Amino acid sequence: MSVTTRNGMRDRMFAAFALVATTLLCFAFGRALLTVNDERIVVALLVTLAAGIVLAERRVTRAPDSALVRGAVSTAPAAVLLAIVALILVFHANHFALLLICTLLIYVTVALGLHLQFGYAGVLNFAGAAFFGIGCYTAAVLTQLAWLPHPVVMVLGGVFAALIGLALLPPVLRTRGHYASVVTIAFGVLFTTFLEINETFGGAQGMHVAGLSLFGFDMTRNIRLSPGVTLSFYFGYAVVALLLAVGAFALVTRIERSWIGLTLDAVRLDETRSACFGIDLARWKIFAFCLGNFIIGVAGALFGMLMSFIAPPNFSFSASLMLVAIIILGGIGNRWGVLLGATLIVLVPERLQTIQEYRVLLFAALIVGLLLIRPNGLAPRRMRRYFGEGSA
Amino acid sequence: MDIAFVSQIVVSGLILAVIYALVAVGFTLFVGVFNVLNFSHGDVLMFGAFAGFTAFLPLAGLGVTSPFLQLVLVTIASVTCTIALGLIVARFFILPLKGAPLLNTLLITLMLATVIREGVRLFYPRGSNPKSFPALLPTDFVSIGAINVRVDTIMLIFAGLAIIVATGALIERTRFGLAIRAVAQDEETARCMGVNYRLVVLGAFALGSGLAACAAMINGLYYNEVNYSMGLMLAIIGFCSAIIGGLGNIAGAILGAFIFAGLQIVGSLFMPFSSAYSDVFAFAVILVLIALKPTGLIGERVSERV
Amino acid sequence: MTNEAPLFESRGLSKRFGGLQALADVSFSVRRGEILGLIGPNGSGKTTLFNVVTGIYRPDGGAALLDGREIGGLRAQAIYRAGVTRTFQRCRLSTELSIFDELMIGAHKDLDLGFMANILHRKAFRAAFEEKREQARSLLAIFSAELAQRMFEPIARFPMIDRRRIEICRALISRPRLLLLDEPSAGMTHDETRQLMDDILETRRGNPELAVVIIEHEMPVIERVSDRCVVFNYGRKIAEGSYREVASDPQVQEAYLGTRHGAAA
Amino acid sequence: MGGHHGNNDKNGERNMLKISGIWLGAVGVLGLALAAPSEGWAKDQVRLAYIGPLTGPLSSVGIGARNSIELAVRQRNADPDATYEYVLEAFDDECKADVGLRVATRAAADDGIVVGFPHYCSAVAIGAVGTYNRFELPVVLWGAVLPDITYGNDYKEIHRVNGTMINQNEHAANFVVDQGYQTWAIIHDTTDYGRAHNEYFSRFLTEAGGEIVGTFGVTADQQDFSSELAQIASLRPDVLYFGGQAQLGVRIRAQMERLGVTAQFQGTSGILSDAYLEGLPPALSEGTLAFLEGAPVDQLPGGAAFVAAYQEAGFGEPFEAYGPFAYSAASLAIDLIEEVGPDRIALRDALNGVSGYDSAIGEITFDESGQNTVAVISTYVVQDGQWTVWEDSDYASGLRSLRQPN
Repeated sequence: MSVTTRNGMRDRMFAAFALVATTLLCFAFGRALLTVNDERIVVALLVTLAAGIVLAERRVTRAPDSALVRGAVSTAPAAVLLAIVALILVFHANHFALLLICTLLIYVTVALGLHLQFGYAGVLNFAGAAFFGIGCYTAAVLTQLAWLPHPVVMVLGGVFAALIGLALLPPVLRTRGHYASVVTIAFGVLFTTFLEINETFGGAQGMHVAGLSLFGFDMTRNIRLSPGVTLSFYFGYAVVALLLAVGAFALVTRIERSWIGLTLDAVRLDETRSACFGIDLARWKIFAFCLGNFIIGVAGALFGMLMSFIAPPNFSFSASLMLVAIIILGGIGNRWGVLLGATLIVLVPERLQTIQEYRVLLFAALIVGLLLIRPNGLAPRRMRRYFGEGSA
Repeated sequence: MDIAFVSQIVVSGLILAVIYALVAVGFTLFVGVFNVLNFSHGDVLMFGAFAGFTAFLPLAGLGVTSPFLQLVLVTIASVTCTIALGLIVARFFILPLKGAPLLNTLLITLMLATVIREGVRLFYPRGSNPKSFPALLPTDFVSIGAINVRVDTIMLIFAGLAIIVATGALIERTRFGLAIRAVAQDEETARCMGVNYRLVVLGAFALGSGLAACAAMINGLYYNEVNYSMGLMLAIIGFCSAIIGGLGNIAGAILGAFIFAGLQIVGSLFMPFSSAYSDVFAFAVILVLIALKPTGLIGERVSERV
Repeated sequence: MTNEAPLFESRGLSKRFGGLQALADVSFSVRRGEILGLIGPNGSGKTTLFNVVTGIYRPDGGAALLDGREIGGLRAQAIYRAGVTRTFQRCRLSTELSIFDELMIGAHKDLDLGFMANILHRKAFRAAFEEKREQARSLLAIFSAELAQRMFEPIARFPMIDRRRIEICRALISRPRLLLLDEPSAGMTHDETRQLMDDILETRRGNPELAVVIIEHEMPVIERVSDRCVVFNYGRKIAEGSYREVASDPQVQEAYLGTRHGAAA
Repeated sequence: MGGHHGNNDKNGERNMLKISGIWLGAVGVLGLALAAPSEGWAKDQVRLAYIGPLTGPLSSVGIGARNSIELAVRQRNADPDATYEYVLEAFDDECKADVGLRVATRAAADDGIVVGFPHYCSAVAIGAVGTYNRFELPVVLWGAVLPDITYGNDYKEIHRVNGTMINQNEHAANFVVDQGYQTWAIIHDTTDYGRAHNEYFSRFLTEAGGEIVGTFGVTADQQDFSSELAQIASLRPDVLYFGGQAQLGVRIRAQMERLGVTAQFQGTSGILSDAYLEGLPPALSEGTLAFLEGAPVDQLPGGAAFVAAYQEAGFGEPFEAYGPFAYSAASLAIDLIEEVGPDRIALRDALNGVSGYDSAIGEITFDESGQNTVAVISTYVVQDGQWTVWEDSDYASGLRSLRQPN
């Protein structure tokens, strides 16, 4: 008994230490990445990040049972969340930093949707940007209806993305393996071409989207809390984007830690085997595809309101490829990798202006190299656990 | 609708069909020998078009002024460079992925396509501007009744068809073609029979890339313009053609290409608002076709049903 | 074995692939609690029969009856739910999953896949999970105590014999009525095979009604475990009876034992 | 696995020390990185933003404009009497609406930037004006010609020194009708830019007595124009009017001949760039017409000085059609900053009051929408692979002639 108590206390101590340390580290890293102007420091930060990940991963795989590792892993979600909240608070008046945080969080949400499709069910979706666009355009059209509350608009963005995705399901379900990807690619091309020529949705020119207003807060103007304290109007967006990302992350985590997650894995890994054990392949592919598109669509609606203006090139095939790049870089099937991938794809080009023009080339080359050297991404997926660390 | 208009549309549709077919045959070859969806194919083609364009620039300065000689030299340059790039892609990026998950091979070719495209855009002098591809064929018009067509258009269509027929003969009649078919049918058995597998794969990539170069030349000579972004759409269309025709099947690829071009023609003739809808129409029909016939019009039949 | 109606009956099942008649008018039956050996040279249609019975292929003719109910032509999922499970000639395990996960795929028909039960009611899910964990642990323990202990490790870490065991446990955990074993001894030594067979027999103690059809090339294995044998050649049934009866059948010897039995004996 | 820690306790403790060391070290390094002053320019620096195409098919115009603004900045920094030191930051909008909005937000959200000189492409500008208003960043446009950019809103931040396509198309319609043509076919891209060109040109052409036989909208990345051009061939117009940018113009011009369209080709200010000339062999580009607001630059005293200074500055690229406008916009804004200080609101109000300012493109007076009224429109024609002012060309002198009306 006493041994258990001592271990329990020590575990709690380690966990508390890990929580504080990880929070500080993430906060300091995020703050540096958002504010440092010297590109050499940005590069140094990124190198540190890469080294840190490799070290941490080695540590976790070598001693998965050590109290510290378990403490660090079990408190990581809370630490990352705390760090992001702290960043939002610190940058409450800094438009540009908040804009970057919002964009990052929205892309994290989108990537979580894709992660459900690619990483779990193995349904390839190379039209992610198109479903994102459906969310945006839904917001653009529906925010014109003044009586419709904006949270409903966001949900509807997801619903429309899922519904339009349904139309794609017959060819997706009937084609095998990577040929199914062609279906989504063709759809993505069809979608952008359609947007460009049709007049109803602004054509090639694009559309204005009204700003978000939630519970009486109009998020198009700065909010003056008191003399001297002004919140950037992006502050509200950052809060909503954070809630959305956290919600999507929690959902994906619960799915992974359940029979549903297991079933999706089974579908991806071996269809014949799965069918022989009663798994309805179509049902679970539909589930993952629609739920993923729903998440992407909701994120899209928020993105539209954030940007206030949307145009078809936002949703082209190359934009879809960048989304896929997020989940590939992070490590397919690893929901933490999504955060890493999004940071690389969204933040780095903004902070390294030098590479701005070369960013697409660099990321494409990076992924080619990664696939050759480290086919499972920067942070490969870990074994499923049905409950938090320490239980099973 | 007047006859001159319809005939112009049909002729330009034929050009498109020939270009798509040359691309689609490449896709189908790659799927046959390596089961890889090589999306870099379209941008390898674009590279070939730029190689041809670049080769043309110094010719006049070197005193080569005969359009025929220029055409021969430009074609040789384009085909050589395209085959070289295709072989590099195959040898260093696709062969090493033998046995890797399908997603990885698919992604690597998609990203390679991006690397090639962005590379040309950034590193070719003023690479993002459209380039004026020379008109090296006679530009006179011939009239057949009310129909007025330029001679080079007809020459290009026939050249393209001849290349397709020759490729078919190569696959059906030669030892190399036999080896490709053997590998496509059953890789293990082909190896046992003494076929050099790597060589056949590389050969198929060389052949496919060579056909892409031909498509690039026809494209350049027809539109008299090349640009860095021309490859992606050709890749998507070429691959859709190969899929609806039935993957791994040369005749299917050609059939698919003609169907796709046909859909575009029908779209531009009959879509009420704008001919731009023809692409939307074509892709929508393709999606329906894939849903109805997932293994293609002339496809192998999959017997496992789960 | 007192029940006269057979558990499973194949009535003239046929399957062709293009010009190849993989199964031709195959009829036989399996009684409750019986172990039936299915033998025949390579390519004689044994695995094809499994694939047809489990719904991977649709039969071209004939009927497959489970407890008098037609299951031929049903989808694989429905056949599993009716109580037929199988193992595969080449292990079909996802080596990146844990043993427990792989077993839960086998137990799929007992899992509650509702969105509420999995995502929202985590307490209830935990109870279900713990029940399943114990079930998996006790089943694995019959085969190997080590497997039961290391249930949450990836399959990639285990050798071939353990993978066979996992595959068999995956097929057993849903308490099927008919189990189809496709060459369980492939890639294993004689001792390992013997041990595995003992374990399979052991599991039947808790489930005496379970009928097993086993494809096997190791004749001593067949001789030891099977109650009856069916012999295939060129997609046809050429003999049926006890091991001794079929072994002495001249047709069988000509087709099969002449080449194979000598090597195995 | 559940619940047991195994035999790693000792290792765990040792590791903990090690790892916590690494952790604290990392936090320390990051802390130092943060302690370093991140925004370290001196007080008298004022940052200005150029926002326009630096890459992509329309980049030649954008680079010319960027250089021209840079020239204005250099001239002022060389002036010892200047109160501030000016720094130009260049943002690339690639002439794409999505990229443009992103960099516009980036520039506008950066409080250190006092004024922006944005956009060559109307399609980008019309999407971004709302952002400038939201962030209260005063901007002076130098290129985009869509009227709605200034007239379609009541944003106080938006000003434009170049004229709109309204004046351009009125002049163009009268000019071509005077050449004796009677029938037109129109191809325009489906952005606001192309659509508005179509609208204004059609209106003024009909008023001037021309007849439009067909109008076709095409997407900005369309490759094949067989369908449109074959229809136009059977309509046999005298002139093909194209409302769109250079890259699309190149494709249409190249495919016209093949499909039997022999009409005179007439573009807008959108094709008035080197990209159009580079994409076509001289035989095809010869005789193409285009129109630009403002007098030819070297015909104004300020303009001639600008041309001389630009050449002396040794930029690698030509200043192109809109360089003088960009230069004037920058000079104007810098003069006002010297007067009212580097404050967005003050500068905005000062810009709104500009009247009779003398610049390289003539006098600048903003109306209540922030629009400079430019009366003069110039006609350009391609002669031997060069854009040439109509009055100086062989066409005006009668040595060469445009395509004859059918």
